Amino acid sequence: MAFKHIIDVDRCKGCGLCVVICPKNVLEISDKVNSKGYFPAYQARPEDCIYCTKCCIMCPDVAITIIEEGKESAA
Amino acid sequence: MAFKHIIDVDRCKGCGLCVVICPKNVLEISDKVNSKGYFPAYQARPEDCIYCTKCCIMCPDVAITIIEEGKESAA
Amino acid sequence: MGKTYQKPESLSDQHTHYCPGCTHGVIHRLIAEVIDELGFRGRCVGIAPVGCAVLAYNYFTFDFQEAAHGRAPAMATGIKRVRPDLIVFTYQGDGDLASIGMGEIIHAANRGEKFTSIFVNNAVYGMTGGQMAPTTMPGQHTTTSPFGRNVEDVGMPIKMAELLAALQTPAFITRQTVIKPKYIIKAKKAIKRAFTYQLENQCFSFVELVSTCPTNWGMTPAEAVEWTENTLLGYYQLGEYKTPESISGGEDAK
Amino acid sequence: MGKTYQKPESLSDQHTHYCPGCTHGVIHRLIAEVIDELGFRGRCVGIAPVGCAVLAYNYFTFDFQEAAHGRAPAMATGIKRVRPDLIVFTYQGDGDLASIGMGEIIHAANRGEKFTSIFVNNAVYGMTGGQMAPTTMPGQHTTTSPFGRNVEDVGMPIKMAELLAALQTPAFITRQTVIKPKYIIKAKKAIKRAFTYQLENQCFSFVELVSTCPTNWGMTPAEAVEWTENTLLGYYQLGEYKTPESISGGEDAK
Amino acid sequence: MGKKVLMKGNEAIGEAAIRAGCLNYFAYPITPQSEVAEYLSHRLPEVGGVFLQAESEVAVSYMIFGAAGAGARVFTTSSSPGISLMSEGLSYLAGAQLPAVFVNIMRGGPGLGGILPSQADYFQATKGGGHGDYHLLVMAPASVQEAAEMVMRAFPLAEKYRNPVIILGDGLIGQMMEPVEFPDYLKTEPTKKDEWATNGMQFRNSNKPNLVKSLFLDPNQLNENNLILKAKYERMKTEDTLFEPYNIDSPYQVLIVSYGTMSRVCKTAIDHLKENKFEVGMIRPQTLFPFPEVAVFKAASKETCKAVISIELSMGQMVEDVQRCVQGLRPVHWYGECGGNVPTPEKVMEVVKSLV
Amino acid sequence: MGKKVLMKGNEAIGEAAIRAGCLNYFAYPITPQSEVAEYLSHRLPEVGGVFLQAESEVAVSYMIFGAAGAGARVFTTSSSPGISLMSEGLSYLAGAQLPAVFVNIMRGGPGLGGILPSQADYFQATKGGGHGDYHLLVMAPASVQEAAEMVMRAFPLAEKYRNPVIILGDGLIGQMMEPVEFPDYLKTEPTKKDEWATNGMQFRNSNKPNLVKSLFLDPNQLNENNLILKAKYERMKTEDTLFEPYNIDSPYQVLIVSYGTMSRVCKTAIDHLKENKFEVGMIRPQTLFPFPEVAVFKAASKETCKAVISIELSMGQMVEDVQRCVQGLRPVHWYGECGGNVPTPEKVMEVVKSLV
Amino acid sequence: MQSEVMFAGFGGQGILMCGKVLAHAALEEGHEVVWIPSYGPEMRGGTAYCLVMISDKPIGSPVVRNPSHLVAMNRPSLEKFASVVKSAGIVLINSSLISIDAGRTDVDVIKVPVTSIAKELGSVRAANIVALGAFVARSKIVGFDTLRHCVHEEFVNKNNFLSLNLNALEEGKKAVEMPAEK
Amino acid sequence: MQSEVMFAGFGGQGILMCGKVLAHAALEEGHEVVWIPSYGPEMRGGTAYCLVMISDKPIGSPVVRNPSHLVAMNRPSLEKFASVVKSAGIVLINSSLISIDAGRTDVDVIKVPVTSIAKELGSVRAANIVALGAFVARSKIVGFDTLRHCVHEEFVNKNNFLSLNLNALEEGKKAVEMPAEK
Ligand SMILES: Cc1ncc(C[n+]2csc(CCOP(=O)(O)OP(=O)(O)O)c2C)c(N)n1
Ligand SMILES: Cc1ncc(C[n+]2csc(CCOP(=O)(O)OP(=O)(O)O)c2C)c(N)n1
Ligand code: SF4
Ligand code: SF4
Ligand code: SF4
Ligand code: SF4
Ligand code: SF4
Ligand code: SF4
Ligand SMILES: [Mg+2]
Ligand SMILES: [Mg+2]
Repeated sequence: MAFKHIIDVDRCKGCGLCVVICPKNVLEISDKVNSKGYFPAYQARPEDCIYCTKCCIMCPDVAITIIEEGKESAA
Repeated sequence: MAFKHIIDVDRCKGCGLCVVICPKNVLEISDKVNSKGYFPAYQARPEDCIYCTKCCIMCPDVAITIIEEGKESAA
Repeated sequence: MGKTYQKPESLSDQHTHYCPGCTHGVIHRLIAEVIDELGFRGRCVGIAPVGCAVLAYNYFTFDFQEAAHGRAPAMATGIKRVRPDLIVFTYQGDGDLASIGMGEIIHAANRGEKFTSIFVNNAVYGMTGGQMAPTTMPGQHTTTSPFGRNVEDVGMPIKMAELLAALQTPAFITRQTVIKPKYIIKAKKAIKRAFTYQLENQCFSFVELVSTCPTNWGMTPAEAVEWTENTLLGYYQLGEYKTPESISGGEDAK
Repeated sequence: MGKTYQKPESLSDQHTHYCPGCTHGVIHRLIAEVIDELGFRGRCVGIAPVGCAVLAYNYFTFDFQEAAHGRAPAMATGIKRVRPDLIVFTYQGDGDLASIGMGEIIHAANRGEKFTSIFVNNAVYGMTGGQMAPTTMPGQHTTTSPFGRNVEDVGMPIKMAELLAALQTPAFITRQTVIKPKYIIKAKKAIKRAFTYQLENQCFSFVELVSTCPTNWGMTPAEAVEWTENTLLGYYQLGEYKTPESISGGEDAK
Repeated sequence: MGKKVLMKGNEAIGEAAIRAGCLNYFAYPITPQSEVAEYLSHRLPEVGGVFLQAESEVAVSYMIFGAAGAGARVFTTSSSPGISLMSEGLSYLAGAQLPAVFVNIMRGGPGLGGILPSQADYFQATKGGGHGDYHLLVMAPASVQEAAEMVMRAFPLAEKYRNPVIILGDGLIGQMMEPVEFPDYLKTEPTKKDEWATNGMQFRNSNKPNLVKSLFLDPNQLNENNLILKAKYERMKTEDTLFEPYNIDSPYQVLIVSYGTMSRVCKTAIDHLKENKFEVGMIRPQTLFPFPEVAVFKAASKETCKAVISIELSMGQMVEDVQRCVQGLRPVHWYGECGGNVPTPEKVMEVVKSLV
Repeated sequence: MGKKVLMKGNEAIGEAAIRAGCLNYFAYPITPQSEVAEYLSHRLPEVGGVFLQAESEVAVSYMIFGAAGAGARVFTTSSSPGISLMSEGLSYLAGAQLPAVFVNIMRGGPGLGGILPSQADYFQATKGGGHGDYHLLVMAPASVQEAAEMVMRAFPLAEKYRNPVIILGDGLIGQMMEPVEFPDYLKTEPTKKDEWATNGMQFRNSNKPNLVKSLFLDPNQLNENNLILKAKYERMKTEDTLFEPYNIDSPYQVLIVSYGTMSRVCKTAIDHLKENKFEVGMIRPQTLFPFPEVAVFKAASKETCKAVISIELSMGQMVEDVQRCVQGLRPVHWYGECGGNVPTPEKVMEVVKSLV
Repeated sequence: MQSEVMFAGFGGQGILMCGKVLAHAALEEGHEVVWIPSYGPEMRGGTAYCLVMISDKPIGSPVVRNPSHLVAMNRPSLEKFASVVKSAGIVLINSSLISIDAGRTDVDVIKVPVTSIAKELGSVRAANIVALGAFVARSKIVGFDTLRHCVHEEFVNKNNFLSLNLNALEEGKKAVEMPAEK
Repeated sequence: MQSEVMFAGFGGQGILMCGKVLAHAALEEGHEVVWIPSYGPEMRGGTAYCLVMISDKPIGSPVVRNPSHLVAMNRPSLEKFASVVKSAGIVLINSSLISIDAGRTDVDVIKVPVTSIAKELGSVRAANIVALGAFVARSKIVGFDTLRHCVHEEFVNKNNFLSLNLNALEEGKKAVEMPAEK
């Protein structure tokens, strides 16, 4: 199965909790400010991602979505 | 030593707690009403009193005083 | 001394307004005796509750404040904080302390305020005519639980001594009763110990006293004593729930 | 399903006003997920506190009431008593629940009101700018304990789960945290269990969640997680403190 | 109409709520109104209603908030200090526009005061004891019958305005027994609250969440909310001001303004004075907010009228509203007692005669 | 006099209390006044005072009661909803005749409302939010300097009358910084309280217990207590009414009555209007109770004056007192905002010009 | 026409209920009626009193300086209220507990040992109804049949007390129908 | 003469303190002064602003529709307040974060990349003081020496920040003393 890992740049507050929690060290904080003045997280090494959802579980701002490729959100 | 057992008739509310608590069955409730409309306790059998002070300890209205004969209250 | 018995100096001459056989009177006397014995009448401040003991100030011979319903612990806090040299006690009923005043007593206890709390638990709202209290027993009939306290609807009676003992701050917490001389003697010891902790500025001290309300229970005073011993004391177990020495809490009844 | 992850339906699209890394957001999401999974969004009523989560109603997609400071349990009682078919939860901070609202939470718990209480313990008053809370740790610096919480002066932090577990009325009482995924998964289970008890009309249920307030702790979110794990969790131990099955109370951590 | 039965005011208040269609009651005991709770503790279970003795008056006010917010008819009763503890809650209810009925069987104050009849909570009730710009609709009965009817009318009024209504009775209204009947036509159906109550989306077939709140962080929104409230209070003034004129067609020399039990004493005094050819008129406000401003002004304007007097069981509270309405047209006096003693008709006669 | 320092109103209030000789503070956090507690949490330990963050505002009011009853100078600060929770306590303090100082840094209401500046607690403060016949002495500062001075004056006033004093500032008074100095001559010694305070018999060399209470079960005694209170309030009116007249010697066409921050906006508007040859006078009440009744009446009576307007950050509260005082002599208008936005001088100019 | 009857005695003597039964009877007969209790602070053992007002017109002031009649069940009550009773009114004295006189010559004083009578009937708790019977028999303020009916209603659900109180009522009546001791 | 300076930006950019230092300097120079913060609900990440009023007479209204000057630290602030600045006032734009223009021709617009300058000095947290230095250098609303003294006072107890902020002040000054980018 193929998954897609999406970070909603404008929801992200750049808290960095996903960065420290990621077991594969995939994520980093960007140096581009978002519309609210935060520096959001992004997948610096997407190839390492194992789609474990830890970052989603951790993110206080529900900024991360992982979906199965091809299956778009039903909601 | 000789003791004196005094029940202040007007403080007594005739609750009867001293009557039931007395180990020597000394006390009874009078059938003469006091100034507040209560029937006070009295020593029906003073000769049986052992001056154990149980009645004083029990009385909620501090109506019972026991003093050593000859020694009047100091207060 | 020995066997003689007289009114303590800290008690006034006034006749109380309490019903015949009401144990409020016994508790007043014990407090007065302890104050006499420890000799701090000249720097004592009592706090009368809203409840049957609302006029308690008439029966003592030292300074008093009259509280709002449930707020005596806050008032005692105010007094002790600005005047730590005064010896302060609150006197509260179960409606006052365990219902409306729950927040105040828990926080005062938890802050470790250095005053003494005398808690008169008679399982009913006496003054207002016998409504249900937080301490009313399961099945007990009151004017607002006419079919008996239904624990499915309003829960179990609150055990204040146990509840306060669950806090972490050091304190002296005990439950006693005053229905018979043997208990009264123990109760007095507990009150004395509570005040002693205060005099030593050690900790908050709390003495729960299981009491009677013959009038609102619809019993004679003697029946009330029996019901207390047979029913209340089964649920409200006597003993020491916490001492400043045993910070852990829990029951170590003496 | 499996590994995919999306915003639950019970959560709205609105961005929250919380600070970066504040765990209020995690808790919101868990609640929303549980409501989705148990499928009672159509009869759910949330109660927002006075505290940082005062605007919580913006972030959910079902009915909400906004409470006065500390009074959410009384409001929940009002709702559940007149509408037992609604599923009601309160969401309260530590200032809200453990300070000003102490009386209300204890009495609601003791009556066994059939609602679910979500208690967010972040050891500080977040919204008003970082004042000391009843749950502030010994020595912790806050804007009103500038020299660190002095337990000699204001007592030990209050452990709400343990305190409520000391009551006699059956209840589900647990403490969890949301600082790392492994805890978050457990916390969600606890929340689900709490709501299940309510759906079954069994008992009052209480989930304490040890949380972070990076802003007022003066830490980065990651530091806040570490401090929570190393310091707060030592004092606020995780586990189940009471289940309706084990009426005795006491700790039987899972 | 049922048969007249002899009832204590407090019991009649409890029964009236049930007859009006309100089966939800939360309260905390306090003299002189504890009989309401005692009565309802057995009556409400009979009719399948909700009775709960709360832990405090503060909690009561928020149980009322929760229940009203969920769309239920709900009420409580208390007495002066208890009402003070509900100040914050009353402000919240008004701010969130929730309908609910409160009854204050007033006792002497301030502080713990006494438990005998008083009208010293006039300011608290009419000017809003709590913070912020709000008013309660305030009704003041002068008999047990009127107390019952006002309770019954209070529910639809509260719902009409989505605002708390308070009934202000002195201790005697609660304690005395009079014959009372509960008019069937005052039984009403609660209004539909689907538009705003948190009564569960699935039950109103909606996907739009409802929100009950008094928080408006945006100043423009808060101002907006306050303008909505103000408009309601203006509407109350035109649509729901109530008062009873007494001997107002006579060429009265003095105009009394008095309410509740005190107004009954004044009526007897007025009757006696009339026998002595001394005419006195009275306006008895039945709503204290909205206050019968126009009626008092008009009555004071009558040519024969030399003086106006506010007679109250307080140290002079309503008199300020009377002064405000009379606009300097006539001297405005005050007479009152406020320890629990209700002045006799003889005393009132004496005071009134001394004015001219 | 010390040097002028730049301070936030809230901090100046805290410092002023210390400078006035009050070292005891109990409070609970609430925006927009939490800085008072934050400031005092480090300042009071420095000077050996008592700082305690209470569990709630209800508890605060009774900590104040206990401390004041024991003879100490004591004060607290809060904001609107917090003050509502103190209503019962304020009534108790007044009933028991205890001196204490309260500060209300008002925010928008009712309910949770907002946190921006408001003057919507005028009724609550002046008419007594709690039950029973009592009043607070109410002071309303218009600057940080005045806030500091009023705090300093409040303690001796509270002691003079044995009555609580409340200082009513809007959120801006608490939040803004202005230069402030704390006049040494406003430092006072607490009055001796041996006659009534529960400060321990042995410390006052007495064998007579003191009793602090508000309970008077005998109606005559309660009436007596209320008469004592009433006499104090009358005395306040004659001895301690304060107000500032502005441009009152000009031939003004309009009289503004306004207080606090709002009055500063009015001053600027008056200055601008004067430049445009439109004269407007103002009475700024510095005490809201006692209200400057005579001053307002006299100012309204001026021949040139065509209209009076009460300008407040509320939906029309003080206007009732203004109406009462003006006694129908001139039309009395009202203008206000109450969501947290303070009107600009331009808006005030527009409103005032529209009156004539 | 309006008359006011004051019942007064110790708390616990059934004063309030006594007045309530009279008020009920007056209502049954179509009168306007108000019953006003003393509701002093819940201080036990104090005095209790109640006032029953009966009238043909709506009743104005519920506050009365001079009641028409007084039923005094104990001495403090008599001392407190005897002097305010209207001329030509009735003052009923419970002579079992009150040894003094009313000190009035312009009123109709009846002394009835109501407590003793009740004791003989089986319980002092019926003393109030003895007094009520005596008072109504003398004053005829309501019909005795109506009163009997109301006593019946009051006690019909308190089975063990019904016949006691019905007897008490009759005994009260008898006591004043015999020449009263003066 | 009265002038009003509005400082505006993100919460966390040190807006309030920036205004406070200016107010302090004005007080030092003997002016009347008022400092007014925005104290919105504690919503993190919102905009913060403060207004400093400086005058020779007692200051009346603390509410001002049209401030004399604006220091805009982020884009939303500029968008919100640019249009209300009085003619001939100064509008200082933090060009590090703001890419748009003031949209005014009747004011003195200065663009200074204060965030970048601060970053170069060692911490973006000093951006506010850079802006303050630039603004005062251009407006001369207070003497620069007084300002320097006040920055010193503000940071003297926060040792690690003192020299950073003193440098920031000077760099701000320099930035406007060079021909400003228009
Ligand atoms: C704010 C407030 N609420 C209610 C009351 C009425 N009230 C007076 S005493 C009391 C209960 C007293 O019961 P408890 O504390 O158990 O004391 P007891 O009389 O049984 O000794 C109540 C509810 C009051 N005075 N003030
Ligand atoms: C009656 C009242 N008192 C005080 C406040 C001010 N206040 C708002 S939130 C808050 C504390 C919030 O702290 P907490 O409950 O711990 O929630 P957090 O913000 O930390 O999530 C306080 C004291 C208020 N709004 N109402
Ligand atoms: S899904 Fe797992 S591996 Fe991938 S970024 Fe998130 S935490 Fe890292
Ligand atoms: S946890 Fe969420 S908000 Fe925080 S940095 Fe990662 S994506 Fe952004
Ligand atoms: S002293 Fe002892 S023996 Fe004597 S009466 Fe009292 S209880 Fe009985
Ligand atoms: S215990 Fe006291 S009050 Fe009771 S009967 Fe005995 S002496 Fe009287
Ligand atoms: S009512 Fe109960 S508690 Fe009160 S005095 Fe009587 S017996 Fe004692
Ligand atoms: S202040 Fe603390 S609790 Fe509030 S949103 Fe920020 S981090 Fe969260
Ligand atoms: Mg009790
Ligand atoms: Mg918190």
